Amino acid sequence: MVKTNNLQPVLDIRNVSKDFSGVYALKNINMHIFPGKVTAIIGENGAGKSTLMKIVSGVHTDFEGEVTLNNEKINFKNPKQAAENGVVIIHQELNLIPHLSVTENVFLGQEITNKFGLLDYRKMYKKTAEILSKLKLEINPSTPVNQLRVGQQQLVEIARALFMDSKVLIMDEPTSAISDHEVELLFSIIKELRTKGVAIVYISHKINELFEIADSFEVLRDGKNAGSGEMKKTSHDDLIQMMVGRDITGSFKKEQITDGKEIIRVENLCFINPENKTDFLVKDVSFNLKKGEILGICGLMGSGRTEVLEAIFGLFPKYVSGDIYIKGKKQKIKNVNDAISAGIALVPEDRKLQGLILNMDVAKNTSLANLSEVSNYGFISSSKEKELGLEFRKKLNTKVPSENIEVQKLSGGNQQKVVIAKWLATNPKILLLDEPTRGIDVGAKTEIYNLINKLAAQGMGIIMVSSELPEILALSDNIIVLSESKLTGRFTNKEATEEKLMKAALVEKE
Amino acid sequence: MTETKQIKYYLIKFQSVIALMLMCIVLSFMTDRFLTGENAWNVMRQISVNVVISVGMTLVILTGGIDLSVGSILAISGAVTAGMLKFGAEMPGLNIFLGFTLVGALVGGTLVGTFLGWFNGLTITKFKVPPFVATLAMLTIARGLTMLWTGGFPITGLGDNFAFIGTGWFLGIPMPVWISAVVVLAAVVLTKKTVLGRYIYAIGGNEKAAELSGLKIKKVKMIVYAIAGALSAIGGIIVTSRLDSAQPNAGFGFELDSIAAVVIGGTSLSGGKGTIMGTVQGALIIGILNNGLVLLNVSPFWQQVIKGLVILLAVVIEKLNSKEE
Amino acid sequence: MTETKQIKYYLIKFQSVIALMLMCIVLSFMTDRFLTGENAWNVMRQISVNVVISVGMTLVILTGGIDLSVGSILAISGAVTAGMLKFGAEMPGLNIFLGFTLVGALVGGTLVGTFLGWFNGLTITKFKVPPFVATLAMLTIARGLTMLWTGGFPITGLGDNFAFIGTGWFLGIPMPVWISAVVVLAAVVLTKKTVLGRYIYAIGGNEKAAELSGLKIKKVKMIVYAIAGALSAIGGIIVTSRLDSAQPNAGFGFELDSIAAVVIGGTSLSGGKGTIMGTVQGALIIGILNNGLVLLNVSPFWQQVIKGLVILLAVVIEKLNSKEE
Amino acid sequence: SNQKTKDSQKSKNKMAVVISTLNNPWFVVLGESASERAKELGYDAHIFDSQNDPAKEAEHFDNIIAMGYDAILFNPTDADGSVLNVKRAKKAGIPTFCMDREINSRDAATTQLLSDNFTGCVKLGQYFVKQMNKKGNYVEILGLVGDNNTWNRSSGFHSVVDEFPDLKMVAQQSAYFDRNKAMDVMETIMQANPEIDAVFCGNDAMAMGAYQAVLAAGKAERIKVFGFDGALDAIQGIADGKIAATVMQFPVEMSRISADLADRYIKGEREFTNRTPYEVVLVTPENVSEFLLDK
Ligand SMILES: Nc1ncnc2c1ncn2[C@@H]1O[C@H](COP(=O)(O)OP(=O)(O)OP(=O)(O)O)[C@@H](O)[C@H]1O
Ligand SMILES: Nc1ncnc2c1ncn2[C@@H]1O[C@H](COP(=O)(O)OP(=O)(O)OP(=O)(O)O)[C@@H](O)[C@H]1O
Ligand SMILES: [Mg+2]
Ligand SMILES: [Mg+2]
Repeated sequence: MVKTNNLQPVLDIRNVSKDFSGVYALKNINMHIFPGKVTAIIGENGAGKSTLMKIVSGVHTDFEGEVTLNNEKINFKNPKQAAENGVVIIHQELNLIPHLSVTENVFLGQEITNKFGLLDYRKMYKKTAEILSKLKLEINPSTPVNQLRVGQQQLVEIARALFMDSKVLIMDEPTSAISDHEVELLFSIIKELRTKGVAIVYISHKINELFEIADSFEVLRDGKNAGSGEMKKTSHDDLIQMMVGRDITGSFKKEQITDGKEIIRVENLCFINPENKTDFLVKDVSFNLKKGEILGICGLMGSGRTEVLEAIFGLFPKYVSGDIYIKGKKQKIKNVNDAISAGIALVPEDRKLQGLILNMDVAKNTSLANLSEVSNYGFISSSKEKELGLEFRKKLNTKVPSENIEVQKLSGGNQQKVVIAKWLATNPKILLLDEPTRGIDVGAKTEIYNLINKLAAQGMGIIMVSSELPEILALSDNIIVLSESKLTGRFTNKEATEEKLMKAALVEKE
Repeated sequence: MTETKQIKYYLIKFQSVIALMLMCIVLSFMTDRFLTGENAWNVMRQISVNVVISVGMTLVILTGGIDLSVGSILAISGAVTAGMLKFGAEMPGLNIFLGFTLVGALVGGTLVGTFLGWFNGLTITKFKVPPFVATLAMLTIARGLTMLWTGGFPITGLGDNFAFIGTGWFLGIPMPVWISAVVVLAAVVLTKKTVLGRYIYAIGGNEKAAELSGLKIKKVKMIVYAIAGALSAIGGIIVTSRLDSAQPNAGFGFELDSIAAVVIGGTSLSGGKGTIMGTVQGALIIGILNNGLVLLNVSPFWQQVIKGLVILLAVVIEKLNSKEE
Repeated sequence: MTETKQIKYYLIKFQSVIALMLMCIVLSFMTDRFLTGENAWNVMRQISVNVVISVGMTLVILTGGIDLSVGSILAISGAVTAGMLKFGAEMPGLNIFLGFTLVGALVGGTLVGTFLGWFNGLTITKFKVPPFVATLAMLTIARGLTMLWTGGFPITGLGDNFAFIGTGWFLGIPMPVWISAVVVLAAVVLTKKTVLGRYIYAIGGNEKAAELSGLKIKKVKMIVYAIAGALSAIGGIIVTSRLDSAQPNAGFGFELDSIAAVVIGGTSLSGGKGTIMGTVQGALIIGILNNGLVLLNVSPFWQQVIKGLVILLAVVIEKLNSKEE
Repeated sequence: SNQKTKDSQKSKNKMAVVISTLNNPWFVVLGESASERAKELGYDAHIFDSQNDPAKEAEHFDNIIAMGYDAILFNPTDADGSVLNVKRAKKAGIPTFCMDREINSRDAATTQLLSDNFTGCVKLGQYFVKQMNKKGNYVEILGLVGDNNTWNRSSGFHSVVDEFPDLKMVAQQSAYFDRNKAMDVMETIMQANPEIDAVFCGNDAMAMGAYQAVLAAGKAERIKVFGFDGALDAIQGIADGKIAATVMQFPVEMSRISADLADRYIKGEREFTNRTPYEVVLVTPENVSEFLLDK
């Protein structure tokens, strides 16, 4: 434990344990959270970070041990009570009401009413607009949130939390879906809150950003305390050592592919905005991909990266134009099945909505896109299916508490691995990855990088969208940059630097 | 650009009005009896009970639930109102006889409906019985209670004052139409302007998220089912008053008519999405269809076939019009 | 520790069996007529039609849909089978008369049901009509067609061979029980062991993710609705054969009975979760309840009240037993 | 040509035939013969199906009044619940002629041609007592509880049968006028009571269903089945020795006479007796041949 000056901890966690039907997710956790400090909590996927925070914020109400807030023992009955006492949480999984507007979501549970007891829309819109502009989020406060992209939704969640008067603000992977540009904004807000004396708990798998924002850290491993200290006095490698219990050789330097045959070529890809026919979500994007090549796509949030992948995968044939050549032959992709039979796979960006059948187990999710592999004459061989599931669990090092557990009960990072496994199981020739390492811990990230690398080496063509520039730089042979739906930069791995990529990404913003 | 968007927004907003207008135009070409003032009031009066019930159903469905018990609650509430009005309440043990005024009987009937609706809410929230099962059970229970209360015989001869509710006119508009209009107006305000209305949408949209935002899910649901019960009771009072008779079998099968109005009106059965005015339009589509087929002298057997086909068509037109989600 | 887990797992797995057993025990204490072999066959025979229909309903609900048209499709299929058997098909224009064998008539009736089910699937997938509306329209349409086909009169006197299907015994077991057992078995295999079954669960669990995984959503749904139609037709054949008569109003209200069996059996109306055996248990609970109340000669008025309360109770017991999601 | 049809429509008088339900063949006959007779007399005729729902019936009356029909041939859903409808029609100058079922009002309908359910069941009850030799166990299967015909029939029957203490009713259940439900209910009742000698059903559809159950249980020899209505298959059943007796009502005759009366009203006659009972006839194996010839 670290004693930080003479400050009293605002939140004290003592000997907290929690089990889910007999399996312990947390065991005897101790932790002190101080006002005016940013405390980082780190740990592998499934280490218990989110579970601990759900206990503190009144989501899980039955647990062993004690939590005190300003020296008073607390056991919140629900999140509302926690919030009223100043403990506010931004959850890892998005928790918005899809058909309600941004304003309505921001004010949910804390509506402003006028003297007749009716909702005061004007006031709420105004306040929402203010906070959105503080977050530099250029959206209309009356837009329904289901029309926003994941990153924007995450910012709305942050906005909502900022509205509450918090003593302890918990952020569970707030930056997993937003890009560097927005991360900076968020950090300036966090710093402001810190000077006001708010205690901030910050969970993230992006170790680098912790050095920028956090004052101290707590490490969890397999549901137990595994170290703590001050950020200033530690190093990247030390942290990882504490998290994983072993060294990670971060050597995923890509061997360059030069003589591969072209596997896919995209010419003048356009994607009309379904909401507004005169507007484009993707405009005249062209590129090609060779066997064994990894193509990185980067850009700011909303620049059209996701749409490029979705267009290729045949998701919106009505709004997409342009030519796609597979191995030199022009191919019409009118729906997902056309794409799959052309050997294309897409790991989508929203694992809950687009990736997983949440109430099925890992094996069933893994085999879903490739059931013919494990079935004969339409009958599924459950032994073969289990084998397949196990194979990919090993390959991706997916951690599951028990064999038949529904994927909705896995930790976020492990859920992501299941989505990747499903698509790898189809043996695609062309793999489209949309933010593949969102919410994945450092150790597993390296595993996934190595895997991607290996797949490329075996001849798969890979297109990867990512908001993490280091990841793009480390893995890609070639990089394209999108800004405002257009292609604004092309770089080879050698030419590219973070600065050049950022500049291209901001081309039309300035 | 914002202007074309505006136009488009309104087009989509009024998509179901278009299906409705189409129907009206076709009908007025086919028979000159359709577009008369008298017939218009006819249609409005005929749908008024369905509208009142369907408003409650809309709220329930918006929370992601369903209420199959509306028809039975309608029957018991009507029967209780009629019984109180006619016989009062005897308590032989206490040697007390309570006579009721018109208002007393109306309040009594409405309270019965509200209570049964609240009981639905209780089993659904406290005992976690799925809404379909809970209200199906209530469908049976309330029907049985109606039979027990009436002994299986209608209660008739309820007086002119009471008859006014279902058959009278006020300012040139039939009373049932007034009542349904007031109910609709109140529900529009509730859904659009109040905190409760907001919570109803939120719970239906994403119950988990609503809970994490600290909404009192159970309380909201109880209120909504109680409202649905109260509105069924009002429907029961109108029906009883129109017929000057509380029928033990009243409201049989009303649940499907009511859910149909809600769903045709564009409210999603999975909750969180829909409007009261949509439901009114749905009820109008069904009502005009019933009226039109009779005006055109279509044989009863063919009526059913045509009715089904037109409902399909109406919804397809709506969908084509809105095109994409 | 793993052992207690095992036990807990099985307790949860057989939670609804417990409610069922409780009912049986109570009933056998109340009347010695309940636990007899003859009465057991009775109950099984009486629920067989509901079981057959509810198997189809389960598949539909698993995909996240609903089928309100089962009762009407049952009626038209039964009527067509009876009509073909009795009158053959006349085509006066072509001067052709087609007589049908028993098998021909059975196939004919089943095809009609399958076709109408497939049509449901078509409107739902191709024209994006919500399942509730599409099948509600079919409920009306198929009932109208039945009335038109029969002229509103029963078709009676269908011969001993045909009567065997509904009233005969084979190896000491009534034929309807055989038929429902075969249907249940096939459906269990379908849901647990086949690719199609897996797709059904996946679509109900998360349609978007299923679509992105390359499943042919529309095709699967069409097949499921067609199966539901075919099973309704088989139900119609059993009913017609048992009564030796195709009734134009056969199957009226069956949709609620069937959905009730599915939901009481633990299948979620939002899709993706549930089992065929659960549905069988749900149908058994309803069947035993009906049987027990008549055995005890409970008055028809009280029957409804008690039936509702017991259904509530059964579901509450199930829920208490499983405790945590 | 459009204009022409409109003209001819205008010149032709119209009769509305409002039937309580078309879900039962007996009422289909009633409705269709009424409309047929009206057409023979040169009227346009249209059938309205109230689907056993007084509220729906009220809608039909509104529409009929709005459309300006000249007369209503009316088979009410409920003796009390339908009164206001008829009064409304009368106020609008449209005469109503009740068929088969009555309404509880002396002056609302122009005339009522009634088949007397109560008396019919009294006759049936007397025959029942005779057939049973005043003793034995019997079952009653009621129609739709909450329907007044159900109770008219039941109380007519009991007014006779309850006088004989050795005739014991061992079960009384409802089968909603439905053949399938009657079969299920009868099967179960036979489980509870092995010693049954007779079953009285509230209509012939239920009688046929009950017979089907009795037959399957191998008790057709012992248990006598009684029905009500005079439906085709029940009459045939009596001839074949399956059904013991039923009560014939005469839907065709009643509806044709009602149409004739309405025709006379339209032509100017105003003198009608308020209620005319139309005789119902007990059908037994002795006289069944008369009714078979008919069809
Ligand atoms: N509702 C639940 N039922 C059963 N097990 C659960 C449940 N919620 C979490 N778990 C388990 O508890 C463990 C800790 O999960 P938690 O979500 O806290 O991990 P985490 O550290 O936040 O991981 P990540 O970085 O992937 O988000 C995991 O093994 C997970 O499977
Ligand atoms: N279905 C849709 N309806 C309306 N607007 C949309 C839709 N899909 C995308 N957009 C808008 O199009 C723009 C581009 O979104 P896109 O998903 O391509 O961004 P991205 O670069 O992938 O960002 P992210 O990091 O959020 O995934 C965004 O402004 C988004 O709001
Ligand atoms: Mg987590
Ligand atoms: Mg994206």
